[in-house]
Amino acid sequence: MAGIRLERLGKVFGATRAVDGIDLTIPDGEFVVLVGPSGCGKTTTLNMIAGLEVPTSGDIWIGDDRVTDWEPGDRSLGMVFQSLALFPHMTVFDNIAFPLRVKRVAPAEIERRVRAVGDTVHVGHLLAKRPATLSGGEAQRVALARTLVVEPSVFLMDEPLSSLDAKLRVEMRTEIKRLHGTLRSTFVYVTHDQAEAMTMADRIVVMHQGRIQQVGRPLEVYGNPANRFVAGFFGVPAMNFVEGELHAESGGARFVAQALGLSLPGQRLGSGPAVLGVRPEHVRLVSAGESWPAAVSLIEPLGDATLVFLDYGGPSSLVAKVDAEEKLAVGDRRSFTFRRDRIVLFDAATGGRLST
Amino acid sequence: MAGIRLERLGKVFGATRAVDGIDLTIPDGEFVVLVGPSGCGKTTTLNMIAGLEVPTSGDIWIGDDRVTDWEPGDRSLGMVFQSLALFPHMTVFDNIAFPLRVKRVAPAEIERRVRAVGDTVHVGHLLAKRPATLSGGEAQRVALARTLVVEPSVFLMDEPLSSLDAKLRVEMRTEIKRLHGTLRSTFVYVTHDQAEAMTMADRIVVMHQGRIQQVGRPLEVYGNPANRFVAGFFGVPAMNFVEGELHAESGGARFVAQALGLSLPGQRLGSGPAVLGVRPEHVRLVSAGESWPAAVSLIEPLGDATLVFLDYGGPSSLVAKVDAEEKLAVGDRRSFTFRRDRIVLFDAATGGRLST
Amino acid sequence: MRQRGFPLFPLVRHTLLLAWAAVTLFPIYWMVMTSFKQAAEWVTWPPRWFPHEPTLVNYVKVLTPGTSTFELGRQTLKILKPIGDSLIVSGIGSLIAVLLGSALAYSWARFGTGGRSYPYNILSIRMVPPIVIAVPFVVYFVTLRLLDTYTGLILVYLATSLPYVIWMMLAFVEEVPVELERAARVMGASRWKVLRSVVLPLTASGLVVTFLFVFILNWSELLLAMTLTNTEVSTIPIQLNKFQSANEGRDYGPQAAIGTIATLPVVVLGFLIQKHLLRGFSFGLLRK
Amino acid sequence: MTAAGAPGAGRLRRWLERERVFKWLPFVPVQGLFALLLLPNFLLLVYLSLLSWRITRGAWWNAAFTGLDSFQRALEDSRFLWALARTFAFAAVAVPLELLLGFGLAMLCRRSFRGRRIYTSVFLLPMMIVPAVVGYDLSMLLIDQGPFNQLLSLFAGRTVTVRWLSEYTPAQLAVIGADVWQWTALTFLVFTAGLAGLPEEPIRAARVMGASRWQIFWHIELPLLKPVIAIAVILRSMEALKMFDYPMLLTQAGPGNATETVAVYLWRVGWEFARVSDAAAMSLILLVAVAMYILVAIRVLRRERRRLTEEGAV
Amino acid sequence: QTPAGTTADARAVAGAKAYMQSKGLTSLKLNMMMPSIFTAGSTVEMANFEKETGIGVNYFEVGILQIQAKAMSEAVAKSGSFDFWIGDPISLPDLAEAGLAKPIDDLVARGKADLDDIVPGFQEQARYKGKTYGLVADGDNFILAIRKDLIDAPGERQKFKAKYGWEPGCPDTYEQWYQLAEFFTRDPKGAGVPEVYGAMGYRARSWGWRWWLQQFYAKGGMPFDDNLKPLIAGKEGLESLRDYIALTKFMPKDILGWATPQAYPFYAGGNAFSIMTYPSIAIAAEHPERSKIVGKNRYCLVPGYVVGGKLVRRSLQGYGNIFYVSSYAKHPEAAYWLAQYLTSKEVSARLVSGPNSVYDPYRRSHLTDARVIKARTKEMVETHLKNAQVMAPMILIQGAVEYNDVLDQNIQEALLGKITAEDALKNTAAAWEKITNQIGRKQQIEGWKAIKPAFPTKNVPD
Ligand SMILES: Nc1ncnc2c1ncn2[C@@H]1O[C@H](COP(=O)(O)OP(=O)(O)OP(=O)(O)O)[C@@H](O)[C@H]1O
Ligand SMILES: Nc1ncnc2c1ncn2[C@@H]1O[C@H](COP(=O)(O)OP(=O)(O)OP(=O)(O)O)[C@@H](O)[C@H]1O
Ligand SMILES: [Mg+2]
Ligand SMILES: [Mg+2]
Repeated sequence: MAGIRLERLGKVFGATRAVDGIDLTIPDGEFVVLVGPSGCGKTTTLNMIAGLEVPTSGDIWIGDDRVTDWEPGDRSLGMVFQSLALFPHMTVFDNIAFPLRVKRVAPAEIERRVRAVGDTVHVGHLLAKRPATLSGGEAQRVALARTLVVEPSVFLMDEPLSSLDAKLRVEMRTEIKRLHGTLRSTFVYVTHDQAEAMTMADRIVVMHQGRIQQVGRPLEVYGNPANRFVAGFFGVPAMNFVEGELHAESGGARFVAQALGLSLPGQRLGSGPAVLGVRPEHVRLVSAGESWPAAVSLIEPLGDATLVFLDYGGPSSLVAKVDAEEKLAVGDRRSFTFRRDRIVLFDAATGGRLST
Repeated sequence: MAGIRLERLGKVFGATRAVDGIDLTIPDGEFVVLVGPSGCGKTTTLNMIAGLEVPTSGDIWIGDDRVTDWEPGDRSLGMVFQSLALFPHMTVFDNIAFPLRVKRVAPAEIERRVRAVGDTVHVGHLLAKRPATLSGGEAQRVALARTLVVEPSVFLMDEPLSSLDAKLRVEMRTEIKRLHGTLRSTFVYVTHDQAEAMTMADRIVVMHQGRIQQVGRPLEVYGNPANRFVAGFFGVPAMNFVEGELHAESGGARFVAQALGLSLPGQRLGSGPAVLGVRPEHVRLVSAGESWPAAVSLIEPLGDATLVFLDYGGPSSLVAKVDAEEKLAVGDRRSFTFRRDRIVLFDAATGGRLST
Repeated sequence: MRQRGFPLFPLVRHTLLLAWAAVTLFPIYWMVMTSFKQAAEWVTWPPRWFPHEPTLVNYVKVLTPGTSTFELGRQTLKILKPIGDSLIVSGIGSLIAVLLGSALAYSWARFGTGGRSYPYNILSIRMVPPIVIAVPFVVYFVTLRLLDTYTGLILVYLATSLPYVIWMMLAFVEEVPVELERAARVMGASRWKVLRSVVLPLTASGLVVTFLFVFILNWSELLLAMTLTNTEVSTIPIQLNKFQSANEGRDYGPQAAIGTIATLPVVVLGFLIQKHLLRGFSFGLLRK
Repeated sequence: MTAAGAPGAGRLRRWLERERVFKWLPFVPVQGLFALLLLPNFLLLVYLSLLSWRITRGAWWNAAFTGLDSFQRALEDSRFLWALARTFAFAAVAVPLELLLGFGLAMLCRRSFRGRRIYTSVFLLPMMIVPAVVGYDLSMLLIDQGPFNQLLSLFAGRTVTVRWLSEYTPAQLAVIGADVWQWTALTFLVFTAGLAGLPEEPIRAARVMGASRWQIFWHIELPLLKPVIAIAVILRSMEALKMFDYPMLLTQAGPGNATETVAVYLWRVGWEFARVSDAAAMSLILLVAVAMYILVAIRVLRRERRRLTEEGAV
Repeated sequence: QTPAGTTADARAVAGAKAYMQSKGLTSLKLNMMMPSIFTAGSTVEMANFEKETGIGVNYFEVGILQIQAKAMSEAVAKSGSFDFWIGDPISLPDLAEAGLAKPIDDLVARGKADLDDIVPGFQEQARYKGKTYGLVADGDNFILAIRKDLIDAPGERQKFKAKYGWEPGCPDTYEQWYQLAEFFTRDPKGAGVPEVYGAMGYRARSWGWRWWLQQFYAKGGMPFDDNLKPLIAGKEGLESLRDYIALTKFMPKDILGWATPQAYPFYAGGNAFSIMTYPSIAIAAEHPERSKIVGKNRYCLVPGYVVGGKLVRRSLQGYGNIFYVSSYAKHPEAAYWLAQYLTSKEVSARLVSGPNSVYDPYRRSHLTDARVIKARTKEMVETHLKNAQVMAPMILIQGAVEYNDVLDQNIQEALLGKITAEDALKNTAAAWEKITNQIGRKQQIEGWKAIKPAFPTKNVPD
């Protein structure tokens, strides 16, 4: 069993800084999810851990070993790729047996272990088939089995579920999570899907332009983003941002924006241009209290909830996520307010978080 | 301007009944979304409307014309493909101008119309570029512009947004919807994405195995599914299904399942095996009223809401979607109930809807 | 896709295709027929479209080893040694070319070794007309003691067929997903193991097609072979040229027999790999 | 390597496994081959061209430099210039014909229909025949009392006795015909592969826009096929400019000099007339002429291929 | 030192045995390059020699027109890949200069090859600048064969005489040959495909020039003056070339592509009235199975021209196989002994009379050898050796191949009507000047002087 430590890890491709000196410690047995926009360096980081790319700077430790220079095969890790990377010219059995054969395990032992792991992930009946004839979920399971069979201490997964349809994705993510529960190996998991990140991660690592933006538990990252980038990246639909000014007030601060102004008692935030962020589910339609009037400009029913676009007089409309049962019509005039405790403020220039 | 009518439309490929005699009337100006699992015949249907596939049976009417035998180019429709299908060797200008050139519009007129439509979809500044140098969203807009420029009375779109990332997808869907608002042309739109289907459609057509399962307004399909397939297909996470028995009761019916039983007063449903369906957001954690005890087996925080897996003693756990603020821990014992008015019942054998 | 209009299109198509098929088959047909004709039927007016008295004598003649009776102006060709030599030279040359060339294509496709222009530079080697290098080659090969040796000719064929190998194999190598190799690497497979167990099986059809194509090229090559060999090595084209050049010949039957023998194996191979041929000749230019 | 913990011995093996070593492994023999085989050869060619050596004049390493004399002689040698022009002219007739025929046939065989496989197999046959056999075979067909004239007589309705191998223009046609007959197979193959690889959706899009078959062909398919056309042109031109076998076997470069290609003439100058330095100079001139043409074509190919791969990303 | 033996072949065998002994060899395979169409004939005799001496031969066959190129490349390569070869006289000057052909005067002297028996003019072709480089194996001066059966057909003589005013038979002049050709061209259908063609000669690339050269010599022409200025573009050249072209219209259509393998069977098939060609035509024409015209031929003295009131006949030594020994041979002496064996009186007679022989009589003794007469007919052998009295050599100086190739090319273009006869000869002359200048005039003058004595002095044979 082994934790992972990345020390000032960097990778430069020509002129591109794909990974720009990241430090990260993943304790043994943790399930870490890497997220970030396309091209932010997730795959590159994973490949460096696997040994498939040679870092241009920094070091990688797995367990107590500095593995930076090791061959991928020596690192005792398992990797699942987005494309699954099943060998199309081998049967399922041979696919699962491949890593054992590479390690020159005795044939009888191979037979035993392949069958055992095949049963664990429910592909025992598919062993004679070829990958091309498998369904998406089956192929996914075979890829897992192939990784599991050598019992690696670290699992690396690069968007393993992204080629599955929505339904299967939900199913498989539960299964992987269950696996993690059983094995208690270290998992590093890359995904684009927020639901996956939120539900699977012990900790989420948000990356942007080769740097780590925030590391934290899922709800921490969601509810307490470290900067405007993280705040905007997480959540569908995205967090509403309102640009305005902060003024120091006695006993707190006041945020003023076009057609909007609210007091933030008890907070010391200084003065200057700032951005207020509030998630759609924290915009409430109310009839009383400190609130602002708005017109409903668009309604998007999602079934389980409804998105309401509110024109309140600011430069763009605010999106509120309200209960599906709410009776609304385009053109309605409603008042709205924010859940004060969920508001976040950012420095307009740096995007850094202001409220503490 | 033209509505579309499909009459017993069918298409057989060798042994595959890709489309199995569907009837559908789309009034002029309606935005219809086709959804369904992969391979259910959505693309084939769209291609038949476009004239790219010849139906093996049935007829297609556009406006007042029976167009079944017409060449695609004569049907006055615009089509956007999943791959966008921009002509890679032409500039954006030439791409947009192509349909006009085909129709031998005068060059000055072409110039004018391309610029006009370019401005409408905000690609005016890209006209000299080549498709390869465009970003995903830009390419998408160009594909739209190319379709718009001839002002077709019918738009066909086959998963046009599926190659974009989550954020852009949300943006573009609003844009397409706005376009529909302005043009009021007839739109037939294929998608895999439920949020798209729910938010964009005037009516949703759910297909399965070449047949239409249900046609209805989004909330109708979501809240009032015609059969178990539609119910299970819509919604992430999927609707909970509980298999059990219906017993006629005085003044109603009673549904009994393992560890679960509830009365359905005022409903005449007969007796026999049945399946109860309830969406996760309609499973409520309560402390009073008719409720059943359960243990929390898994918690998946999504940020804006939390999924709770409840072990209540049945064969599989129930998923409840609860407020993100709800304080819960795995192992907690909680009581739950269903929103009675949202329960749906299906025939266990046919999957047909039971409650009316 | 459907096409409206022109109901006669299939008819026109078949007419045109049949016409070209006839053009294609006519010389081949004639050669095969002549190989079964006796001397009296080789040249007649009107020409005989099939042998009236079919005979195998031409095949017997060219395949019987040893000297036979010579006739004035009617030398009898021998084909066994040239076939053997051709097999050795083209076989080994093409094989090494395919191995090296595909390794090179692999290295270029995966690591960009040699720079972006490398395949184009290589292609320009093929552009050099053999006659240009023929004269200095003799001078050079004499010093290396490679003249009139199998090794010499093999090296030359290796060098001249590499450009084709690299271009054809690029298409196939690029089709192998990198992730497959990475997966194998992570499982502990060495790079050799990856090549052997993953890349090789997946590009096998490409290797076969490429081998066949350069084999045909080398099997057919005349000028360099003629220049660089004397007594020890003699390929089929040289042998044919010795006896068929414009002022000789007229030994139609045995020559047709040799032509048929020299053609048959390649044609059979070609048929077997026909569907891969198409992939091999996309040169990676178009992908679905 | 300090990876003490890493299992396995074989230092060399490990060293060979490193990417920056491994990736050069195939390059060493290939570049070595070129460096040892072709480069000295080329230098020798240049050296010889600067002498006025003929085989009858002692050993080449004793021959004195005479500067560019050989080049001057070559450029004043009208037979050489004609042979050069003739070779390019043959290529200029044969290659477009092969391209057109190959393209036309590939278009006709594009969509599946009954018999397509058979046609395809037949059309590929000529490629698999040794050119020497083709030369021989055609010489048998083209004699004045041969089946080809018989067929022509049949179509013409009177006795045709064209002397295909011993009259000026017919002999040239025969040589070009041999090239076309044999290598249309290759262009057919390349174009069939190209057409099969054309993306479907832009074509469908164009159909929906009302483009006619011809417009689609002209504005969409043909431009997309440009790189394929470029490679076909390059491959065929390169080979056609080397033409040697057909004239050698069909006509002995005659009658007169009707079919004397530059390769045949160089063969004669070098080996029959023993003027090695002149042959070397002519070779270099030929090389430059071919290179100017082919390199331009390769540039086009490169541009088209680059465009295409970039576009592949969309 | 001369090996024992009374005949040249016995001495050759003895010499070879001694050689083997001195080298301590019991068997040996010599490599021999030879034109592929000539592999015929000599195999049996070579087998005999091997039986006696242990020296055998591996053939290395090459297309007849590529012998020169292969030999040149060997001159560069010096690889010793063949010990000796059969070639024609034209290539000798270049190959001697290139150092490939080995002077064998000492061996000839040692072996006492009886060269005296050879009809004058033949062995001279194997000499260059005073040295002997080879042993002649073949007397290849042209002969004219005509069909006496056609002349003797009922009524033909009378008709011919009425038309042309002389009794048909062997023509004395080219004009008479033209008349014969014209008369005996038989095209009953008038379709342009005669049943019998009036004449045949070689007009193919690389061959046709020889037939013109013979005609040119008969006109009294000489290719060069003593300063090696070309003389061909004069009156003699022009007139003879015009006649040469004119006669071609009586020949088969494809004649421009034909050499021996095509021409012989055609004539032997009875398709032509006359043919000017190599003497081995007799083998084909008198072949009991393959010929349709056995015994129907007359073999004629070569025709000529009346120059200055006197008839001048000229025959050209138009190919002539010669055994050359390579300077880079591994066993030059062994090769020489085999050559001497094969060209000796006795063995050469066997070779010349062989059933598929391509070697034509060239020794006086062949004239009286019964085997030769049986194979060739007495008339033919006699006529052939008479023709040898007026036999002229080809242009045998350095660059011969190139001089001849240029000539040939221009003649063919004139024949095809691409250029006028006048231009053809002028172009040739100009090109010859260039070649001479490039090789070196002084050297060429020397070579030309050396070959001049080989030209005949008689105008008609005795
Ligand atoms: N082999 C390479 N050569 C050059 N640049 C590369 C290479 N691999 C990756 N990059 C660049 O490095 C950056 C990071 O790429 P990486 O694949 O790690 O991103 P990612 O976060 O995995 O993106 P995605 O979500 O799209 O998979 C990108 O800008 C990419 O273009
Ligand atoms: N050209 C064809 N030949 C044979 N079968 C086809 C063809 N096109 C489609 N099919 C089959 O018809 C059925 C319907 O295909 P279609 O593409 O319409 O599905 P779809 O609903 O668009 O699926 P997806 O969501 O994956 O795009 C599938 O089973 C498919 O395999
Ligand atoms: Mg990635
Ligand atoms: Mg589809």
